[in-house]
Amino acid sequence: MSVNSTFSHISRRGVLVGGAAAAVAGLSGGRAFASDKVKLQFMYPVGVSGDINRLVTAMISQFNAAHEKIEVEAIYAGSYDNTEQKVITALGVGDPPATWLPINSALQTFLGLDALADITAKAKADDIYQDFLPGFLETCISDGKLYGLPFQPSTPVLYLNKDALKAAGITKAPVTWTELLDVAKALTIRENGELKRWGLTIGGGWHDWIFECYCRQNALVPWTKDKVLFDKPEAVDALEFWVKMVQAGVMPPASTWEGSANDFMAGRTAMLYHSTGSLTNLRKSSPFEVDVAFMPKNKTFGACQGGGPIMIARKQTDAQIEASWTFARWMTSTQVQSQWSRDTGYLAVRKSAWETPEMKAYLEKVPQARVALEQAAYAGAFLQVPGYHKVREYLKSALDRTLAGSVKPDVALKEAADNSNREIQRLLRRRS
Amino acid sequence: MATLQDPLELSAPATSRGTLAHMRATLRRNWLHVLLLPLLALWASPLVWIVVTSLKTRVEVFDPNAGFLPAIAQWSNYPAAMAVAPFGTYLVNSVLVTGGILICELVTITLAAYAFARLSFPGKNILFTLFLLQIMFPIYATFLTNFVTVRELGILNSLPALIVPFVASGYGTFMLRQAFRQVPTELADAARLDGCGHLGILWHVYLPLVKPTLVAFSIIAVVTHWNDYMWPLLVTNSESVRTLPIGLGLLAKSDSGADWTRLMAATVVVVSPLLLFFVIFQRRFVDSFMHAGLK
Amino acid sequence: MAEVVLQGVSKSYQGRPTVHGVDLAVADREFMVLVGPSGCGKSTTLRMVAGLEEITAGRLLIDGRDVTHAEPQKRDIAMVFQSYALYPHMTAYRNMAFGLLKTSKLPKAEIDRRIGEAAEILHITHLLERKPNALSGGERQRVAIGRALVRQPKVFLFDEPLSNLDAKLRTHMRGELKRLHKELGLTVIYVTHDQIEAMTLGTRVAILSEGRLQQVGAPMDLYMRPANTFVATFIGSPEMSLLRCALRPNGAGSVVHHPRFDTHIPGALERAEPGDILLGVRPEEVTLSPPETPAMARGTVERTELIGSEALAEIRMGDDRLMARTPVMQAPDVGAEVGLSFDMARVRLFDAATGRALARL
Amino acid sequence: MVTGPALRAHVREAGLAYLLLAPSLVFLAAFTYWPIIRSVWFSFHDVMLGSDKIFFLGLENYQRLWTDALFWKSLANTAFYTLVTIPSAIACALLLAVALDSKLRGMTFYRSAFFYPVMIPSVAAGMVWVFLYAPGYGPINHALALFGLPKLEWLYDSNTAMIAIIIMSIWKYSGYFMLILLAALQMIPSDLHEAARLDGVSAWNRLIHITIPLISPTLYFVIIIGLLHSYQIFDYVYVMTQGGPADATNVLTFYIYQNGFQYQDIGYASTLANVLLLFVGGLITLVALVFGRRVHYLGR
Repeated sequence: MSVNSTFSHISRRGVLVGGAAAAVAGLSGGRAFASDKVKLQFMYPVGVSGDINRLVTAMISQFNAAHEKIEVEAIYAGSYDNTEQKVITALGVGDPPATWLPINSALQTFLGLDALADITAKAKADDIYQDFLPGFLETCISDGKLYGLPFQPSTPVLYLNKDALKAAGITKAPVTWTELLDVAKALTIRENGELKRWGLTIGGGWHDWIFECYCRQNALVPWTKDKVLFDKPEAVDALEFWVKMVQAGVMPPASTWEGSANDFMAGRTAMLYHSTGSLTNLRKSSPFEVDVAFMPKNKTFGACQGGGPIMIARKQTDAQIEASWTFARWMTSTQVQSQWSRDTGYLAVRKSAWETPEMKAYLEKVPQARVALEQAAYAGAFLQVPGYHKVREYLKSALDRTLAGSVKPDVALKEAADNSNREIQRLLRRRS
Repeated sequence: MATLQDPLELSAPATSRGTLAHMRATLRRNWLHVLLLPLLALWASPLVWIVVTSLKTRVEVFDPNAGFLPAIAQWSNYPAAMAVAPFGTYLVNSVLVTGGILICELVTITLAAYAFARLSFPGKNILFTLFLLQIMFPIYATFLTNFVTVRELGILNSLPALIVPFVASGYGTFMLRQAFRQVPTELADAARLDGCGHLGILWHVYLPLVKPTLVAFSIIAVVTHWNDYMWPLLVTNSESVRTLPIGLGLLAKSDSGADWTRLMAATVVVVSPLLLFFVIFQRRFVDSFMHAGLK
Repeated sequence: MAEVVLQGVSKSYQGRPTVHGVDLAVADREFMVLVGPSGCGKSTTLRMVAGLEEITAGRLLIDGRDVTHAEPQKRDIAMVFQSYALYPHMTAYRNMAFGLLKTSKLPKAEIDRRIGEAAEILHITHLLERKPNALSGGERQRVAIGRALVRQPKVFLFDEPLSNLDAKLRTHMRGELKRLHKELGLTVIYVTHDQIEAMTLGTRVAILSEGRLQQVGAPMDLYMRPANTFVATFIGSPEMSLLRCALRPNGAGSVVHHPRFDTHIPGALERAEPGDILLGVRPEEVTLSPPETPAMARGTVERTELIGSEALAEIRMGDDRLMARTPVMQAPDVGAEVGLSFDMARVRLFDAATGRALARL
Repeated sequence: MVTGPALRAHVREAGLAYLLLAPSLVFLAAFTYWPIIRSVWFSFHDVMLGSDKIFFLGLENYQRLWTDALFWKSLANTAFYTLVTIPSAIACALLLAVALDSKLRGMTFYRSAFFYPVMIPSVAAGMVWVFLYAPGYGPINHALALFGLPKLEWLYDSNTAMIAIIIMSIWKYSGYFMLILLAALQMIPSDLHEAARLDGVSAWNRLIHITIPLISPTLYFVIIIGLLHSYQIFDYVYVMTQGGPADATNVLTFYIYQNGFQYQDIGYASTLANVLLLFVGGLITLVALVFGRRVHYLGR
């Protein structure tokens, strides 16, 4: 079956016709009475700003108004973690929502629960494979099959306090790790041995995510779908570089996700690794000019994605899956994505969304936003292994302890890898 | 922070006319203030910070060059915070849920505590331990099973789902039993002679006398359930049955660093019904503590 | 008419007996005092009458009606507690009205009238709107009594009501209670550990010890004719001296032999065979005389104590000690040798083994 | 021994007792005992959140505890938190209560000021303290510097993170304990204090030898509820540190949450919950044994 491509243009009539067509096509056996609305639930997290709740609600009403056979109920479900827990709990009692928005790392988790509808065929029949940015689309693919449509991807980027750089006489953001260390040294301020400003802070809490970027910059994807490779030399080398920065006194050995953003805004650190999703907040809240740069490369540029796709539940009627697809497709359409990206700071998933006039105008005004897009060309999925939560904890613990100086990088990473792989094996065994 | 120290003036005796002896006397009278005021400043500073931050611009929050107080009070943070979710509905729901839980709890714990405090029956100790189990078992370990139960009861995504798991309270029963045991038995005897049965004694004698404990328990129960986040998030889907902390979560659970000004504005909004209630009734609360009169 | 009859009333806690078969009949308008040392079971007995404690065995009749297992409020009694047990959260008025509201369907006006009347009798009219913590001990006491009065019960029970008052107030309240009893014609059962209170208040006094009723009788009766050594020593202050003697029948009377003296008791005794006895002598039954004058016996003054117009002297006689009461002017010096004479018509004899009084026939 | 009407009275009393307990028991059974029973059952199985497949494991989950370093760490953290927080918070509350148990001007104001933290939602309180503890610009470090004390990294340092959370807990809960203790203090007859004062007993000795023994039932009570409130630490850990850095603030409640809801490992989470139940139950029994028998009941 085909879905009308006029969907991507939010002309009211086009959407109405398309929506009706989709709904009729989806409802087999002449049950297409006007009152027979397909009801869908959509569970989503709020990651970057409370306003997202309002934005999503508005988008949903727009969608519902345009699709008289479908009624989507938007359910705010907390953070990414909360959303995942809410969905999984509902799955456990056989009553999952039709669609939801988890973090992309959860792909294997949901596949393990046999929860996801395979939408490869639908996507192939559409322009998904052509228009979506491949780095983003890849985060929803496992074994060549597509299990979701990227909706709000993000990557870590390097935020710079432009005033601080200027004051230190630095004109250009660091491009390599070596430069990063040098710049960080130049930006660090100590008075009488007391630290006034760090050169660089890596946002804690998600530093494992940033660590994977470092691995990728060393040309290593530190996982496959059934094991992690934290103990590879490339990974050890990356961590040794972190240790070097800590020992050089330019980077704090630990921080928290909230705290590090505060630190940056308060001028406590001159550079910060944080999510692109934080751009709007940092830009609007900092009393200085904020610049955004690629994460410096080592062997190569590299990044990996946070943020999430819209996934569709497998255990529902064809009509519901069809309606869910219509919804996911609409949410990732060019116009919607263009608007969403500008409203939230997330990256638009479609090439065409970046080409819209509104987006172009926005990039004129906020050139920093483009950096993340360009970097996304080097980005892959983040830690898509079964049991990724626990694996993340093992890795974070290893990183923390190494930076605190209580253990050597190679030992810590070996231990984290062993523990993680044991956990993954446990889950895989369970699955088979 | 320095501005917080101003109340010290209250106890500052320093007038040039004052003799040394006079000053010493004043100091002796007010030494407690001298001791307490710094402590007070310490205790109050987070609240002051919450309120002040709720009135700042986003840039001011972390700008080391900005003053402690906002240059211009940004009252617009409040409507902006309220705009992220239907806080009006949330407020009504919070009142209904918290009030519902409190009323149910007060009924169940009063009855149970009386039985434990004043009646003798087989299995008393075992049953009392069973009541305490509720408090000792981590609440997150009950969520999954209770989610299933609530779903089977058909009340998922409704206000009762937020109430039922908290109707019985081992904590409250324990607290109240302790209080009941402190009531002189002669009062109960007198009430029996005055024609009261057990329920009459409970209602006319015990409850009025343990008011301080009831108040103390109510405060903690209200605060706990008013601020509950995880369980409501798990069992509700619709805006129409959600509560204030979920609105707060919208502002707090940001992956991009908290939305400080609006989060603090929302915090003020969420907390102020409680604080207001406490400030207005605090004299009565404290009175009820003081005139317990169990002598 | 209000008559309370206890028939073999017993109490045990978890199989341990604390009150043993008390038989006691309290007549209408009688002021019956239960007295005894602490732990003797007097309060328990009173609480059984009140219905606050289960009666383990025996029967309780009030006005001929068996109320052994009746609920307290169905017994038509009122009680005044040691701590007064006023409801702290109610005004004096409410405290007094509470029971009436709960048990009777009296109209408000009648309740008002009764409380007004009681308040007037007790002089607490101006205190009715106060709460207990704004009242002094004596005032609380009056309210507590008022609470009992307004009920107009058949029987009033008092559980050590005066023990929380200071000495002066206690004496005053004693007088008040006596007045009330007389004026209002109440039937009262009153528990106290204070024998003076018992003697001054009671029309009859019941003495308990270790859960057993020792003796019941009018105060003077108990004083003059104690049934056993317990009663003999419990009643009277300073207490009766007991001298260990041997009894020998002698003609129409008996001879009481003490290492320091022999004396003859005229008339027949309940027991004629010889054996050990205790001779009970109250201080006022001893007459002291200068050593040179003839006397029954001689002793040494150990200690003297002035009590107002009289003096007490403790006198050693061999291994025994005894108390004597004398006018202040004739109080002997400490260390002095004195002659002693007993009022043999009044002294009592007790069986040394059982402690029971030997009746003079 | 107990016969006839007396027996009937006993039966009636017991019946009434069960009737009074019934409402609580119904709800406890549904929402506490049933989860606990399931939790015991789960702990012998491999149960995954979201999956209906369940495998029997026997004691494997319990054996895992032995080799799970993080479990031991979180247990130690929990014990450390509990054993430091409760005595400090209660000591703090007691001193506040004693100070506020007077007729000084502005007492009601003080009481409110010390009590209000109880009412702040844990989430918001946690966020605020993250700011207060910020190493660079946080007011706490400013204050330390003012007194010439070294600045600390607080939440960023695995050595101080737990201390930071403990300090915040004391701030949050002392006021509550204070109010309860204040109520107890008000019930001490003032003549006792006056008598001791006339005897020349110092304020400190009055506190130790008169006040504390007399309010010991309440103190005992506060210790127990303090133990129960120590569960609140979950909220702070969740908001402030997520168990880090280097697991320094990972406590059992948080670890249970992680295992159950993040790792979907319901079987293991149940095992941990059962262990925590035993831990807290043991602690309460200990307190009851040590203090419960020694408390003085006023006038009894």
